[in-house]
Amino acid sequence: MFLLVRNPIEIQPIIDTIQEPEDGALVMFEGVVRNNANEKNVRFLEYEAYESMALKKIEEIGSQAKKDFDIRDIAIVHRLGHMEIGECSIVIVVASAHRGPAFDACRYSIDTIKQIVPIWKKEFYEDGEVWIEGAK
Amino acid sequence: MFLLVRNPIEIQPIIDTIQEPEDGALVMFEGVVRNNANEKNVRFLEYEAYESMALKKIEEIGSQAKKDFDIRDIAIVHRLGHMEIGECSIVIVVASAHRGPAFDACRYSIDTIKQIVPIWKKEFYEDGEVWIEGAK
Amino acid sequence: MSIRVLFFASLADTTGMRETSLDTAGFTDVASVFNRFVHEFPSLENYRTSALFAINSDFVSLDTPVRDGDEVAIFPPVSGG
Amino acid sequence: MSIRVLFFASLADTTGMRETSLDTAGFTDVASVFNRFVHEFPSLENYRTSALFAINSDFVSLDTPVRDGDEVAIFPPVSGG
Repeated sequence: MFLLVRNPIEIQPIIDTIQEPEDGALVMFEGVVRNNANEKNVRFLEYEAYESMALKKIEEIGSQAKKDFDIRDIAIVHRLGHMEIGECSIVIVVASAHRGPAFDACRYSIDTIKQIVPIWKKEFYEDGEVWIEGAK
Repeated sequence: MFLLVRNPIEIQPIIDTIQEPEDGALVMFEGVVRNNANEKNVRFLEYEAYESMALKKIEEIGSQAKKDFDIRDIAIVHRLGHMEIGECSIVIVVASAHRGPAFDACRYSIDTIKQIVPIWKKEFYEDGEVWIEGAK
Repeated sequence: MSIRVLFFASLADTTGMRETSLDTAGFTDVASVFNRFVHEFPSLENYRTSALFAINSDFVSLDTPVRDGDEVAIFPPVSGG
Repeated sequence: MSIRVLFFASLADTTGMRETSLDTAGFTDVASVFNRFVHEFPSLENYRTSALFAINSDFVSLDTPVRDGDEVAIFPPVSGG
């Protein structure tokens, strides 16, 4: 399950979609909009994507995670557009029999997404706005 | 937020309880009841605890995680009693500004819980039942 | 002048009890308490090296002294999470 | 006989466009396409070493050939997640 969406992401429906009876562990990541960055107060964010390539790269990362780690399935949902503080920009859910590979696959996936998926974040402050370039 | 409960655990209310505007990452773990173990079909599980000590140890693990990793908060909720396949026995939610320490703290917490918290799992099969002793 | 003794999981099954009280007299350390129950339930001996022991919710070893009023817990390796 | 060129994020701001078409003639590789826009928007030069390039949704380098019908994307380092 790999999606780009423009509405708020809820984690439980994603879990319900991918969880199977043979799974013993779910490891999940949520990226959420922080109220500060680079020592400035952030008012809100906007995410823009090269959508066709972003979805393709997310699918490739998910497939690679399934190849490299002993997991059963992975879901990655990234939101685009305007997001308020505290809202979720990305959810990753990894399902597997055991927790070790699930942690590793989740970590690999978010790290790689932040490196190669063509999505950009614009931070809006009290006194202006800045495109963020490059991952942290 | 450290709890032992006897009803189904929902992850979103736990997230809502601990998330704050300065958080940029949530890393979460759910342990779920698998339909198989040791090459047998599992029908359901029961978890028993030395409750006062279990809660104390869970609190100690949460405090240690906050000391050892740069996270803002951690919630650990363990369910006790009868659980069906696919139901969640434990939820851990770690909230922090950045994802690295959140992954590390979540992994540390579940690994340590499985080593030292006095809770035991009994697996019920088609042909009998077995107390599981020791962590995997 | 007594101590409370708790058993859990398979050890509650082995002893047929989850909780009991002992008069403190004659018990010096955790081992002396454990031996008292091994005497009554010989198969408990199998757990001597694997069982975990706690006094008042903290892990202890077999040579830890027991004192009047202590809650001594004896249980198998844990399997929660 | 044309290629489509896409810009994103700060590079869409710099060029004032998100998408344009070029006649294929005269463009041999990604660098030749990039240079065409540097000529029109000199500040793009600052992105020569940091910008990422893709053809038809796969990452490529400046010396990758461009072909008729290609979708060439030029964008800054990503910051999603």
